[in-house]
Amino acid sequence: MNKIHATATEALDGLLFDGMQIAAGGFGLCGIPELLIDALVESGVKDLSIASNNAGVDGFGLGKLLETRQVKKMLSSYVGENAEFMRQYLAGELELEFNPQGTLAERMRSGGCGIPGFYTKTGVGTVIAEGKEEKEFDGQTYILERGIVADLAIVKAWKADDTGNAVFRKTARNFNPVAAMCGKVCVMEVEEIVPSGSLDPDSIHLPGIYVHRLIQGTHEKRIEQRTTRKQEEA
Amino acid sequence: MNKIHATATEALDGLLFDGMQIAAGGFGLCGIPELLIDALVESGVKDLSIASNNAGVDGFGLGKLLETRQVKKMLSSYVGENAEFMRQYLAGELELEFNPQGTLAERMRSGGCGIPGFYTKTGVGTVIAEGKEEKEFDGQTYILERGIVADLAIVKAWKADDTGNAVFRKTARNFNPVAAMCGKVCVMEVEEIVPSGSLDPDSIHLPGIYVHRLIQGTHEKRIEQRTTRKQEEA
Amino acid sequence: MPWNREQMAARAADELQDGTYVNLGIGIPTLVANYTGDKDITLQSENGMLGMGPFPFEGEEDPDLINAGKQTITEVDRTSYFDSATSFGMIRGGKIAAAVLGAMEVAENGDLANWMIPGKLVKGMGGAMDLVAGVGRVIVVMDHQNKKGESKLLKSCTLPLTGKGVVDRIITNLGVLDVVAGGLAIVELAEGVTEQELRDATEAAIV
Amino acid sequence: MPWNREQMAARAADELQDGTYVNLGIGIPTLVANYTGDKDITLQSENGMLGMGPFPFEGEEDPDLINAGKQTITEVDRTSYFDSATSFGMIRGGKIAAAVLGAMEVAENGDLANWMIPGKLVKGMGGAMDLVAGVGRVIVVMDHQNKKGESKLLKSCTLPLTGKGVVDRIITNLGVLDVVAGGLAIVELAEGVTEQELRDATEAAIV
Repeated sequence: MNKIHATATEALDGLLFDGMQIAAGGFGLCGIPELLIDALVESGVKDLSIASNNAGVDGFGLGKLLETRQVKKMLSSYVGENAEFMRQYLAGELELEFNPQGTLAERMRSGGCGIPGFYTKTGVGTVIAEGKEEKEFDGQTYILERGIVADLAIVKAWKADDTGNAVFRKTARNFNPVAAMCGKVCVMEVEEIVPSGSLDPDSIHLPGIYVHRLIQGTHEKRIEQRTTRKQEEA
Repeated sequence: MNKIHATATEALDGLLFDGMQIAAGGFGLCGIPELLIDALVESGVKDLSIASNNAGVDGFGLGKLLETRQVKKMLSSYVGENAEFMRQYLAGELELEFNPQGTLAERMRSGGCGIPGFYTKTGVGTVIAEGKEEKEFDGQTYILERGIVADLAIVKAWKADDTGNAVFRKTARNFNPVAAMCGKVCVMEVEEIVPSGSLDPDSIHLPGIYVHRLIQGTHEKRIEQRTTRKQEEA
Repeated sequence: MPWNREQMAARAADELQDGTYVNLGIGIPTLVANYTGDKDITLQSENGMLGMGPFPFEGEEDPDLINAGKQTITEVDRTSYFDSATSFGMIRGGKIAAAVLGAMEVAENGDLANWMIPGKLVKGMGGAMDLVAGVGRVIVVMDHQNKKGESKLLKSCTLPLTGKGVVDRIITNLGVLDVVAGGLAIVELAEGVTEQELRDATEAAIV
Repeated sequence: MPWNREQMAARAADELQDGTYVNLGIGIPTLVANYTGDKDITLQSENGMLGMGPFPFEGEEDPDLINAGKQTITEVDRTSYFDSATSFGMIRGGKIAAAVLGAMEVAENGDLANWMIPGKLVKGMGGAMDLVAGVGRVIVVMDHQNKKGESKLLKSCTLPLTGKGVVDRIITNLGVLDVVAGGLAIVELAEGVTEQELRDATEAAIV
């Protein structure tokens, strides 16, 4: 079971096609698959439909794929902080499907767990409910949301063993496990690959069964909003 | 935020009423809330409806509540290994609703996550589908299963900090996290309560938000099927 | 004198119950954390964390540790991390006792609009729709009127909704109001604000 | 000579692909693990574990470490543990490449019955319905005929179903058959078994 590849480009070999749907992990710029995004830019694959909570910033993260016009549609909950995104969207060059953040996360998990649809009260009575089936349970109205199954998942973890068992660090976990689950194929980048047996079996966040290909690399990990307090405030 | 109680009986104080629904963690006799089951027996609460993957064995685990006739209905996937259960069931003294194991687990998680219903292909075309709504997604048939919200969840973890952040050990995790999630109130028993700050925040299996009351105690941890190999086989 | 931002935040903090888990939105709601006093409150950050601490000291920022506003933060001794599906599972499942958030408009039936102004830049609802649909109690903190002096407490919202009939209590610079059958009920007036002043500043029906 | 239990298990092991995750049922399927040779197979135990090892040495049994048959087991170097919802999420989501399981009846359309005999003791389906509905490939291992000499490969099942049209391949003591359009197709005969012998022992249509 050799899941380890030398580079992001090699790890994506044979998996890409124009018009494909990709699920990407990360929240803002935290825990995003930087190396795989760069490899997607390099590949030139186009007309991508990307399910990702955010769309990166200008020039970093998924923003890079927007600049090269490789993205046809975004499925996100929040796309501020990205002028190029807004320009393309307002010019009608980019489709955008807003999903409430929790609905997006649950749609990914559901797709990965063989659940094609689930009911939620999130968005009932709002534009989010338009065109969706409504159903009453115990006198309350819910809407039907669909599971997402993506052609490819690109995710980033902190460490993984050589069988793909992965651990995330702090809030960089976010959408990564559920994005991994919903991919027909999942490629993961990590900061460190360790031998199997080095991770505590009780503390693995994402079992290797969800990870098909694995690369190790160096990450910029850019901070979007650097907020601090002064030492004397302590 | 004082969640710690001295005894199982004290931890259940004010939470019990006849005819209530209880979700219980554990698989077979592994990871079952032994102390809380004993306290339920002692309390005399009756006409219980219990969602639990199994029904214990004669004289241990949920089997104790069956002997005292406190159970009106079981919602389980597998109830072998329990002669008293079978006797009561065949005599019509006990209701039984079979749920496929994965459906039961997902029903508990869903109920805890505000999802009143989800679609699954498990059980399509079998007796499990009888009376349930069917729906097609992408040409395949699925059935609608309901989320479970229980009046009380009784679960067992390995360790918890004083705010209820809990970790489980090996396969004793099983249904415990999802049972905890689906309880309106959740009482947890652990082998050891540790000060907050002692558990790795990245390795907590069940955040304390799901745990309302907490007790520490000694567990028998009976083994149901002791299987071994001889040293020379190694 | 109407309340200022800090006073509104302090008043909102009074709403939070000891021993609960709460979610604070961006803006004035963020300030609420400074006024919880002796109460044992655990803050959720919906990107996957319970037990949110203050901003880090300079030089100690961790790119792997941010809040839902993408700001660098710290952890506390009870912190736990989890994935986004679990995070919104606890929100949707009603495990979060209260959310405190800002608003553009609130209607007398509890409708809330705080994510979108048609024709303007649309950034998205983020986790706001999940929060208002799921948490135990939705507390809105906002100015009573907009910059043009128009009431933000309306008979019905004009902007696209974040949630329908979801608001429980509104704390403005003029006072505190509850959403009840038939309209809004005055709970409290800011010091020096008269009931008439509040009524005059309110389009919504006050019962 | 028809295959014995060990030979059926060995033949079933041939079905498993290198580098995959599989679930083995109770009985003959459990024996399959002894015949996977050099292939890198990771075993799932649906009570919440990937990477199932052999039984423990005497004295090293751990009550917190059991398989889906409630037997004490051990972990291996790649083991991970998870809760039951996650476990069946990977089953239902098709992440488990194959399940090998026993059966009471298989019909020519792939229907499977292996959990209940009406009028007899009903123990429950456990995880069997989830497995047959979810995994990539369902491989049944069973005797071709029951103790009365009646075919267990039927035109249609008489017992309550575990799953409808779910079986991909059947390995019996007489040979290997696939579920195809119109019935079952013979893939292989056990050494010394003739096609006629297998046909004579089979009620299901063979195409």
